[in-house]
Amino acid sequence: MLLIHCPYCKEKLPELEFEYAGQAHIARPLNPAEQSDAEWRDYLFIRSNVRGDHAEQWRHTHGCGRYFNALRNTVSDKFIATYEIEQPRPTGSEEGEKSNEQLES
Amino acid sequence: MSKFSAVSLLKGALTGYKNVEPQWPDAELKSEYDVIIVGAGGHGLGAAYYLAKEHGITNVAVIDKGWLGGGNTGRNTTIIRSNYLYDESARLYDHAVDLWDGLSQDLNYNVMFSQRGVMMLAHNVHDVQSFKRHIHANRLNGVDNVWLTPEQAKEKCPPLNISPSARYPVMGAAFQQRGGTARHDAVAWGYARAAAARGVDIIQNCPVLSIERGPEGAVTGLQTARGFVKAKKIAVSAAGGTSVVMDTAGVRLPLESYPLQALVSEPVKPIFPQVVMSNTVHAYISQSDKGELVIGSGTDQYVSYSQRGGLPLIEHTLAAICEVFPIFRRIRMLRKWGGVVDVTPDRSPILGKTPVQGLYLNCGWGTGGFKATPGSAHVFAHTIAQDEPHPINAPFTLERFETGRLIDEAAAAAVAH
Amino acid sequence: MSNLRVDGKGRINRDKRIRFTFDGVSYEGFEGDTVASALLANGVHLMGRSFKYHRPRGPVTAGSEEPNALIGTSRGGAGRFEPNTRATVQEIYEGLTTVSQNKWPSLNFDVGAINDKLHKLFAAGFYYKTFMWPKSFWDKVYEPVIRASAGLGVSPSEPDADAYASRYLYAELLIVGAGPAGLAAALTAARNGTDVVLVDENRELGGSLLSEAPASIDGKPTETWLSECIEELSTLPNVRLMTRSVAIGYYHENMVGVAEKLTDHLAYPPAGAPRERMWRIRAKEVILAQGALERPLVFDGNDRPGVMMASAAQTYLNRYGVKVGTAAVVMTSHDSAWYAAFDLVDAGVTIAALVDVRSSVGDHLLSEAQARGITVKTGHTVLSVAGKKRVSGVQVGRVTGDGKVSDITSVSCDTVLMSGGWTPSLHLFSHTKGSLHWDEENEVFLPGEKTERCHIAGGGRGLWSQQAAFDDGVLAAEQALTSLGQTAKTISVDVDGDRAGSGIVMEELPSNDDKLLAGHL
Amino acid sequence: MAFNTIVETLPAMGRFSLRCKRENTVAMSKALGFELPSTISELVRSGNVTALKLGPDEWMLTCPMDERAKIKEPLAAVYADAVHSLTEVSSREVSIRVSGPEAEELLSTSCPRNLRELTVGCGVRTVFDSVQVILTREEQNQFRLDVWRSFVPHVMGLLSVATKEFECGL
Repeated sequence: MLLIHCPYCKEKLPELEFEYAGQAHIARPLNPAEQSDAEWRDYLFIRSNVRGDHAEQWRHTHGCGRYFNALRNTVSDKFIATYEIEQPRPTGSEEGEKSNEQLES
Repeated sequence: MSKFSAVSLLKGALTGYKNVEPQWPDAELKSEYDVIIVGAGGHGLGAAYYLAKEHGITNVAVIDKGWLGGGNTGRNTTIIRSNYLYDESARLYDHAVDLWDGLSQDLNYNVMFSQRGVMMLAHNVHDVQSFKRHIHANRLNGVDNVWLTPEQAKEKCPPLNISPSARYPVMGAAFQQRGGTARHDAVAWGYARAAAARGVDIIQNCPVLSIERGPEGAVTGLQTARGFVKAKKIAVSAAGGTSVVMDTAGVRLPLESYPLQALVSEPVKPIFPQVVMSNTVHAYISQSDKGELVIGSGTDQYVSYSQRGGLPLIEHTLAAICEVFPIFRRIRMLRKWGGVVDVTPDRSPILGKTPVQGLYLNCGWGTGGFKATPGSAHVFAHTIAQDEPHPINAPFTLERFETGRLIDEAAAAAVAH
Repeated sequence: MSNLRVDGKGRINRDKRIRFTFDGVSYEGFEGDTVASALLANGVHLMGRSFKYHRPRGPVTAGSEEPNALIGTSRGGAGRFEPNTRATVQEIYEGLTTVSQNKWPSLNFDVGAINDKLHKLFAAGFYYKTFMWPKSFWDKVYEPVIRASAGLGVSPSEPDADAYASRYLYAELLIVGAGPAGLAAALTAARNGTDVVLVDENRELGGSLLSEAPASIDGKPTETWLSECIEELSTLPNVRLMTRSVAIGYYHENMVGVAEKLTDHLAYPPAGAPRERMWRIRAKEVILAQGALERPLVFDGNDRPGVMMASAAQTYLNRYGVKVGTAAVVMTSHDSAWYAAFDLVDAGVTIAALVDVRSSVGDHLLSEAQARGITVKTGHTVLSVAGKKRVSGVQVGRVTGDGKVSDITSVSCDTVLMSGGWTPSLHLFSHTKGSLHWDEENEVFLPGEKTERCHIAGGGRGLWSQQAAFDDGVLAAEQALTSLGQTAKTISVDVDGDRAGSGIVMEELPSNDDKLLAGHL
Repeated sequence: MAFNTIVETLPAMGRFSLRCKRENTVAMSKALGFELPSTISELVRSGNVTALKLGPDEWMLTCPMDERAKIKEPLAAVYADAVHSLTEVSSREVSIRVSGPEAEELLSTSCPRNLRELTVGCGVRTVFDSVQVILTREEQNQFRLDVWRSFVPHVMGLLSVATKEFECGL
């Protein structure tokens, strides 16, 4: 059972309070009517399914109720960072350090 | 390669097994093949076998990063059935059941296909209506499937608790007699032996680093841990690892890889005659020919390649099994393990050509690929050999996620499948 | 029935006699006995039949690693039968009923044993190679027969009558295994005020100290040191001790599943008591101090009742006060079995021969053996075992330069004690997907890269002596405390009369019969 | 040691779910006459009214049944200027109190959280077995579970089984 840090509750809590909600940072097209079939396919179905660091959404369903984002390694299952829904995906070493702090706390 | 039979076994016994030969030779990787299949599971080995047997293509290699059958082929709960809802699926899975019957004789290797019947329990009104719809659809497609009352289900499977006051009351069941199980290792070994006998090279412990493409876009070969290998055609049949391999060819897929767990109990004398599945309580169970209760759980909620699942899911599955079969509560679990399953948005496989010339794809079987092994391998070999899909796998294209012609089997998929 | 109890030995309660049954026969044991120790005290070694060939089987170990002595148990009343229980783990209590498994019509006369005679037909994977023709026979004839012979014990047929409980628990430090390494780690952390949980699968804490006690610890008799240690731990408010508790799985983020047995040793469980409790323990740091398992040796007949691990015989003697036989042959490639032999001789067991495949061993071992009048055969090996349902003797020969055996003689005995050295117990560590690396020198797999916040201490790291295990436990606790941001005040535990040893690894003992393995695969 | 922890259901109380944007919390606080808590899990009491912050924009307000107007009326009065959602859920939930020396461990039979980290006077939404509950630590050895009415038999059943387990002393 994973332990997940909720960026809103600022606590590391058991997975049982959370629901996984798929790959993160997939923006809904602004003009749906102008989308080609291929673009719709990419939006709806194509996923990175990466073997490594994966940006994904979780919802703290049985807690604060909020959706948030997480960067997690899909080989080790370890969280590198969790962050609020509006924030961009962490990149670079500075973010890496910050996320490690979060893991330690 | 000598033929297996009772006579050869007796001869071996009398001569102290002095002349035991390996079941298949350990092949050296050549510099060029007509076809390379990535992934030495049942589907990949089977495709190699049918390429050689039915299409005369024998300059074939099957390459795996690990050992033969070490992925989902050796990790699944070996359930075979074909009672899927839609016409396309019914044809595909029933083609497999037809081939399962007779596979031992075809391969000269006993895969222990056991048509003991698969029962799917209905616990609520929705289940009843859904299963009855499946039964009617199956019959129209010539797939056997019958409705059982709780009493009839209990008669077939005595450990079942059909008390109306049970936590998960049994309101009936759909039953496919032609469904059952097979011995998963034997399937991989049998195909490997039969394919190798026809000249196929089986290369283990050789990770594929990338699929290489020429200036025209067509595949040229594979970069592997043992160097570059030329190939006119490359067929990827790598289950949970498919996205990663296909990404090197620039093909992104509608797949997500999830952990799936299963477990077995200590062996007990025969007590459980069928395969029983329950979508609602999230569990399925059968008894192996060795006596172990083989129990399938669901997928964990998050994508992962860790082959390591969580405890809550296992607890949930076992709690459900103990509710439905209360006599099993004192039986200890012997071991549990995890696999990586590649799941498509419509819970149906992708089986056919890709936008890249010479690159073929067999993936997206989710938690239910084992049952389809011979059928899938058979039509995949056809697709590779003819560069055209077999009519049976024609609907299972990658393009369907663009055209919208999905084959949504989420309801027929028991736990996920 | 012979009485094989040794006066003054063992940790059983001799004031409390307990009666239980095995295959309908009533036996007597003492409080603290397992089914296996009590049956062995009554001279019973035959406790089951093997899975495929129905060969007679007796216990080879004295613990949870037991592969052979599996029995069915029940306490009467519907819904309380359990198959495949290890006789070496199940404690006896008044009213316990046990039965042997996989035999028909009886354990002594089993029709299925015909398979053993035909073992050459039933080679590995034989069923994949036949039963294919005629095709219709598979469904109708072959498979029903194969299925009917499956399984070991019989399944319960009544709904379980008992209730079960579960609990979540958080701790700073979880220690799995309460042998020397685990206890040293627990003492170190506990005295520093760390919140500690110590779990052990046995009814008593102490691990190998209970069966291979050194002369003294910190100047006190081992028994005194151990009881003072447990007393100290159990009075500290920051320590939780859990016995009869098996760590069953190591999950993400240092969550360990622990199954605690609550009533399976009680004649009269309190009303409403759950039978077992499932703990989901989440610890910031985990120390795995699970010791090592003794390796069997491969020779013809090594599964005959009466053949067991040397350390098991030592455990039966020192924990349960039971001689596993009256005349034993010891077959070893490791020093540790010599000490087991010395303990047995001191308790009155005859060592008919101490056979060591190594051509030379330490002088101190030879002189201790000589002092006890043991016939030592270094550079020798056991070739085969005589006897059907119990060992009656062995064939011993000298290992020649070309790996063959000469000068073969027969030695009579009723017990064979074997030791092929030790394998670190790293099962839980492997659940974490931590890597293992091969240690060339000791020829064992040792823990490599870790994926969780865990530390391995003692036998798990290939440290065989008790002093080394104590020291390593302290070290592991210090590392864990540092990782927790606490400053550890170190402790030391001093062992006197430690029995450190070494050995070599034998894949298969030398033999003149190269077909030996092929037939039995 | 005898088991000495009591599990009891509490009389009905007034309950409201309040949702509003951050910029409107000042107006809400002003209307209610006390400062709404700003940190998730923080519980504020003013007279007979309590406010527990459950999420970034969510509070649970409670009061005696006959004082519900004290919450409803002032908030309704500021609605035009400070848009919010106030939903009365008084009859949706039942409160269960667990009090006594073993209260924390009794709850650990079904609650996966580390209850030691829940400080006195704080409350959180969490799960108890498979039921979503609001768990408040009223005193060191006193907890309150707010449970949706239809799940109460299940939660009380679990607690009574757990009580039996503790009473048997194993």
